Amino acid sequence: MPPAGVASPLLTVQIGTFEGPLDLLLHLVRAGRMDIFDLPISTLCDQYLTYLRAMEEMDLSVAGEFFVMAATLLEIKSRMLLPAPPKEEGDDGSGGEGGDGEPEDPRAELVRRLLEYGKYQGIAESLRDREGERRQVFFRSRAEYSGAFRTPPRFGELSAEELLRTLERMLAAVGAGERAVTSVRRQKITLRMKMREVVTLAERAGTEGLNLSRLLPEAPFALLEVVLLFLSLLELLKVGTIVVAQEEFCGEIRVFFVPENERAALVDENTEEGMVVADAG
Amino acid sequence: MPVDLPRMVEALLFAAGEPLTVKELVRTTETEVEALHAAIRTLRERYEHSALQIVEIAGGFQLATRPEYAPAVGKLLAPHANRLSRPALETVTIIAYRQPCTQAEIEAIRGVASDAVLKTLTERDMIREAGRKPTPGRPILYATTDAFLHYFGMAAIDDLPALDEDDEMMAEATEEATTALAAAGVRIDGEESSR
Amino acid sequence: MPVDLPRMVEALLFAAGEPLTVKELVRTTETEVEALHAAIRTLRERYEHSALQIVEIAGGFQLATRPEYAPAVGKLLAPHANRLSRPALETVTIIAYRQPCTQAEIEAIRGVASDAVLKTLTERDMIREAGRKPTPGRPILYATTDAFLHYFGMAAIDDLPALDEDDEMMAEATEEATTALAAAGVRIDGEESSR
Repeated sequence: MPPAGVASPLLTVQIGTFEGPLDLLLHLVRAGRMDIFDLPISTLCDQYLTYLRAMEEMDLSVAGEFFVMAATLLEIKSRMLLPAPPKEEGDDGSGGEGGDGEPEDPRAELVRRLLEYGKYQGIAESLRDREGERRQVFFRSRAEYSGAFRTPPRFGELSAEELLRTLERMLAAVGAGERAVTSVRRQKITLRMKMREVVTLAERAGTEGLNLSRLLPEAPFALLEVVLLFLSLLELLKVGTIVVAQEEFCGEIRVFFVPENERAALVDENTEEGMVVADAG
Repeated sequence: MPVDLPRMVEALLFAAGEPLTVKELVRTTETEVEALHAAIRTLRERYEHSALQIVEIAGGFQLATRPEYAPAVGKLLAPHANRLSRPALETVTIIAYRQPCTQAEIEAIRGVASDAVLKTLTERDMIREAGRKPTPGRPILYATTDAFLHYFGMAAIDDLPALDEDDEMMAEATEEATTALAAAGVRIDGEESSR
Repeated sequence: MPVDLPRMVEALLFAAGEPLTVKELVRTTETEVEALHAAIRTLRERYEHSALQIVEIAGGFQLATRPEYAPAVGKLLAPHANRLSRPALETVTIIAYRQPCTQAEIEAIRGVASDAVLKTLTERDMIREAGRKPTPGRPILYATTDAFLHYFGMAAIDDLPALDEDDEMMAEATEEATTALAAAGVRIDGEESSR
């Protein structure tokens, strides 16, 4: 690494990347190689105000905290210029805690805050490293559980009120009210659900395609479900989300998912030569 | 330890958590199909002494536990799997409030096929068959069980909290749905005959 | 191949998909704590030549891929959630060291308003509410979660690097804060032993 990182810190740092006044001050202290235990408050204050002005000029919305800190810095600066207050009790008026005994350095509180904040910043950086290391490692989500191991239901696992809430929720979803509207809406939702299922399965099957028989519900099925399946296939074909192919008479019908960026093209090809198999290479 | 192809496949199968096709594996590892198959063979040998195995499933490969460990895994996961799913909860709610009722009536309210859920609920002893409805097709009637009462912490079915509004709402909703479907040319009451 | 304890643990760690505590493992395998630790050691040896590893994280053990395979796995899986922003990282650091602590305490250290960042951290499950401080206004106290430990790959909260206490001012400030909190009935330092 190049050793000369000190060069002109004021110019190299992007304005507006500071999280708050303490962050900015710490930057100025470090970049200016200032002694934090004997802060050159006048220099620090000037640099801080320069930054603040630059931020304003660039139309960055400067948070109120920055101005509060500017006032604090100016106050400290002025107090540093005053001669040490006479040794009188109760008249100290500095607002600091050095009430009894020797007067407190006006910079003390600021230094304490900078040190404390700086510590957490340092640790945050080391956590940033851990974050990076951790991201190199992958875990696995919970395995599918088949339910092959039945355990007896536990007493009172759910309350009876849960049943009532469920009922109310369902009734709200069905929407007891204008009958025509209700039923139409419900059917639409169901069809949409079926469509989503078809798309998900077809997409997962990828370029291999999905056998239609896999989409059919199992043996004692509800007629409604089959009807909805075919309605959704028709709809999805129409909008080009899927294409279907049957390679031989009475053979398996296969469903292919069409990625969004290939949809328009496919519809054209479709009209020209019948069946097209998407190849998302 | 070098990053070799079998281990790369191992990491992928582990992290994916679902079957990976040869195509996906070839693409991700940037290798040839034959090399990939060889890698899977090597990996299978390495896993011979493991509780895990590489299974070929649904057109892909997947890492899975060996059947011998199913009891242990079941003991760990069953408590989570044990809770009623939302569809199951909804279905048993309908049955509880309307019992005895048919599958068609349940489906008319839920708006989705309920075969699987009725099967689960029967297996879990939450519902039972309670005769047949004397309508065409003589569909099965379902009712809740004592285990159902137990699960929901009730002493008797009378402990079911009452719906504030008139109970007719529910009946009305069912009727509406049935009518609408009938209008759409879908007959739902007769289907039970196939069972 | 016999069903031995290390393999049983292997199957469990694989299937769980989240860190399993020693307690959970002991209960599920019906064994003793020492035997379980021995099994984990054996398993670690067996996994020495694997792309996978057993990590101690968020209070438990979990199977994970080794970092060398990150490029391959990253190519297959959707990338991890976004990294924490700098404000979020700093805020969660402060909470980690001073927990439980209030928004006002955090803001006093950071010198900026922290509403938004606390919301983000809560949404990302990094922090949780841990009661209320018994002071006027009863402000919410925040603490870190297991997900926080997991996110940073830590086994327990005392994996955090030690706060450098050598300069007096800092130590003093911490002490002051501790005393103040202790006076308010909040314990912050004595908790390390529990994990």
